[in-house]
Amino acid sequence: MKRVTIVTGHFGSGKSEFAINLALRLVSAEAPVALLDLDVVNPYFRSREQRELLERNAVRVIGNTFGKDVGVDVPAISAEAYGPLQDPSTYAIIDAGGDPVGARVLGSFRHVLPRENCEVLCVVNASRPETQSIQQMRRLISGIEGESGLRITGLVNNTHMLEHTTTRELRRGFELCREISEALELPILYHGVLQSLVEELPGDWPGELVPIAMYLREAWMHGS
Amino acid sequence: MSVVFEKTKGLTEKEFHYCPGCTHGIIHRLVAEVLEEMDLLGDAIGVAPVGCAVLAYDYFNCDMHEAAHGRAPAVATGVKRALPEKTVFAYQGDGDLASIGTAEIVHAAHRGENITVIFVNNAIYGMTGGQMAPTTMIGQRTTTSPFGRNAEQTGAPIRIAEMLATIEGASFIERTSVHNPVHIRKAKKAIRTAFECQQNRKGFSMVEVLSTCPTNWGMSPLASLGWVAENMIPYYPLGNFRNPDKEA
Amino acid sequence: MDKVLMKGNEALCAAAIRGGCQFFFGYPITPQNEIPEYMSRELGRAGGTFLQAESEVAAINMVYGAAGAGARVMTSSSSPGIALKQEGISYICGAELPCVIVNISRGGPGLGGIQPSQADYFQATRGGGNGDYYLLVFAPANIQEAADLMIEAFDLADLYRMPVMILGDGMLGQMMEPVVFKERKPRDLPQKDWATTGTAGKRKPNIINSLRLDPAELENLNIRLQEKYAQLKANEVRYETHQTEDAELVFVAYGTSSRIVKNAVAVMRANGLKAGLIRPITLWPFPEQAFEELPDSLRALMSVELSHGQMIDDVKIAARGRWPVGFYGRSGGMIFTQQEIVEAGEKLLREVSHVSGV
Amino acid sequence: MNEKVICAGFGGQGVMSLGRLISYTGMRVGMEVSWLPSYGPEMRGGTANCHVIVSDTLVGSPVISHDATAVLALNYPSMVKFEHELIEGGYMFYNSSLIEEAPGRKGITAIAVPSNEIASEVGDLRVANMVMLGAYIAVCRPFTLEDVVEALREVFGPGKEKFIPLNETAIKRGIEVAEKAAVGS
Repeated sequence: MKRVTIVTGHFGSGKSEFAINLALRLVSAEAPVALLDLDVVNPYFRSREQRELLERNAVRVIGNTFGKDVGVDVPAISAEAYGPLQDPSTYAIIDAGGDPVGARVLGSFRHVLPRENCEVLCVVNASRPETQSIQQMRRLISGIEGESGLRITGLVNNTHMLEHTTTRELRRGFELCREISEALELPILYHGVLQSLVEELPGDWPGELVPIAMYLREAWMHGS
Repeated sequence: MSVVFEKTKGLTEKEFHYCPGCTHGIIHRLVAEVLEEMDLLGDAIGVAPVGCAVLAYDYFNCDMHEAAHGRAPAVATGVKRALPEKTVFAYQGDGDLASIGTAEIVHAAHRGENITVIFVNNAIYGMTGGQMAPTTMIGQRTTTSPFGRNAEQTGAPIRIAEMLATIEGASFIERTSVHNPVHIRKAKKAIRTAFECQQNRKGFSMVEVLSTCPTNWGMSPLASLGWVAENMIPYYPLGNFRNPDKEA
Repeated sequence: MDKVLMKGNEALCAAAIRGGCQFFFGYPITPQNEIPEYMSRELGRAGGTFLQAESEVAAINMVYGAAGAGARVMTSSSSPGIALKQEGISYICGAELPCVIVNISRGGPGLGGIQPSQADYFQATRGGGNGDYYLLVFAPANIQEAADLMIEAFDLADLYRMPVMILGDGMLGQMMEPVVFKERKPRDLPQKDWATTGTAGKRKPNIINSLRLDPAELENLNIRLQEKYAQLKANEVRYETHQTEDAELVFVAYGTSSRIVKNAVAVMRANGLKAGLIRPITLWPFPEQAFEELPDSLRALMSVELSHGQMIDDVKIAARGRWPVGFYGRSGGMIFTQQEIVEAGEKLLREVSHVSGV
Repeated sequence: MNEKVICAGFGGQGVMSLGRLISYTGMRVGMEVSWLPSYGPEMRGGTANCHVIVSDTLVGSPVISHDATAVLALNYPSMVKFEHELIEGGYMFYNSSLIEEAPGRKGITAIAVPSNEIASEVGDLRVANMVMLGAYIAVCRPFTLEDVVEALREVFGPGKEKFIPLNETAIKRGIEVAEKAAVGS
């Protein structure tokens, strides 16, 4: 795994949930792990809301400078964010804001990213209306690349319907990712899969499975 | 041991929340230093805007009054009328002053309201996540001008200093920038002159300060400073547009 | 002090100055223009400052600034103008500042018309702007009462650190009646040690603010506001009851319309019908107590308003299902006659008898 | 006593100050009074009117609605507009200098007052309203000439005292006309 992993994607693709799970999964590794929440676009469902959980699990969280993680609609990205990016001994996961718009903030950190040791992921949720076709995904990826000044280096099939997700959605997501992968010559690096579905997936898909626990949705949001 | 640098007493101990490379911090410091040097901190009442500087009341070490979006000049008017002997200033961004609060700023100037306004122009809405401001440059991409600002649709960037300079009640109007040390010094001088104007009851004074937004511009702090010099200054020329001493 | 004949709008101003008003910020709108006109003439002479703002929005924000600086300050307007002021009113409530707001209301919605109307009841009694707050709302029914309430309004605003609204209508503002200005009773009021008057290097900075990013802190503010509102409900509720002791039908009406209803009550009594009136003087807090004192003879309540029924909601809440609640109203500046009220009241009593099989 | 008077005319005829003077005089002699003007567009040209109530008990509604005891109409549209506001037996004082036909409403007493002519005779058209006031107090007798003149003296103050004789003359001429008309009817 590269030292810096940047998680981008469409708003609602599940970037933040994926970033949190990826960070928690990395903790067992030798090096310290930091999660940089650079989402300045969306004031709700940000990964820094889970600061307590993450820090309990030894993930350092860098959000804004207020020390309060909810309800602040000022971008206020902490200069502390430079630390993990420039420290060769730390794993850093960046949760960027959704869409090309959210990715723009990456531009202000581009100059300190370790070029050779940096993965830029695009999270794909084929259940979202704006990211169901190869055309839509091409537009999204080129938008993110244009705004951030970074090239996407890999795909994450994170296709889901929240807790209603079945293997059907995951298969559709996989098909879409394979199309994108062929068209843009990008590897499929991860599958974000609800823990309950991990056993049901075929074993021959390229990429790693990242079991997803849903941390950002409160208990009362589940079920309908 | 001699003190070579001391933080101004015009600022509180509170750490700024601003993003790396944002020049709000510099501008806060300039205002605070001027207030301290002129011995006005005990007499000053500042009015904070809605925008990235919404928490300015936590940073300035004087009485502070938070205003609704765009209304800082009206709130400052209320304070100044109630306390004409005190020094009253408003600190506003471009969304606040040049968009939702145009009526308030124009009429504060028009009345010759004896207040000082620090106007921070960074060509974008920072707080709400990088939307287009009236001061956004042509072609500049923002979250609400995703294809670049287009003059046919949204007009050309508004030049506030020039506009306010046409108003009789405006006494001192200057545009400055803080993209390098030379200009930072000039900006401070302008801010000082603006407060002197208020002390001498000359009427309305405003200093426009060109500023950066690395986060929403998507640039490194250094590139942002360059962008101010290369893109903003040619369109927003620096200099004085109104000065009571020169006219006399 | 001698009796003088004054327009309601002028009497409000003269009373405001007696009540200690130092600053007035406003913007012209009919039918309250006599207020800024009077203040522009008289407030300066009384040592205060009048300023015509560029808009209602600016005016209320000037009020916010001056109130924050510790001054006694007021504004006035009429319905659409009060709608514009809601932004500032909400901030003033959030920052817990005192001020006085006059609404000489007119017909709506929208630009509406300039004739008297009571269609701003909801706006006045439900806060009006964003957030969980109320104003202390007085609804005088005549000019003497308007003057008396206005003289007290600034003290009450200071005491509770909140805006006090005087809700009148075009008729109250425009008509003349004799008025006697009474001396203001001195009250013990708290020091304004929170005001932004400059630290003079002697204290920590004061901050006037309504932004609270920490949800817990914001909730605490709201809890404190609710405690204040509970105090108002305990101490400041005012109302008049008129011939309710043996009434079978009690009308509920405030301000201008209560006067017409009072005439109607007299006519009904002359015809042998036992009618009465509850007249809320504070619209918020609503005088629910008045309904606890109603006699066993009561068969129905009727809310009478120059609108299509806003206060009736509060009347129903106060009635708690004990009596049927009827309604009569006109709107748009149309004013009902006492005869219309008499007929509506008689009709309601007939319906109630029918339903109950009497 | 419960006088409910509508004063009406076109802008500039002094109907508002006529009404104000009636209520002011009423207040001075210890009556309860109210004065309610028409306001808004109406006051900017076209007809103007005000409702005046002078009563020995507290005034309830300041609005006069089909229960006017007297109408003082200085022009034709006002007479037509307000004759139906009168009670049975109410009084319509109309400015016969400008109104050719008598009111059509039955059951009321109509009193023709050539206000403009008389005002011109006494030297100023602007006191036509005072002529009307004279006619009204002569017939309805809410208060005396002296009460009105005292009230005028207060309203005018020392600065305008010189106008009192003119106004008083106009009121007196109004009283004479009305008394003659009453004798004649």
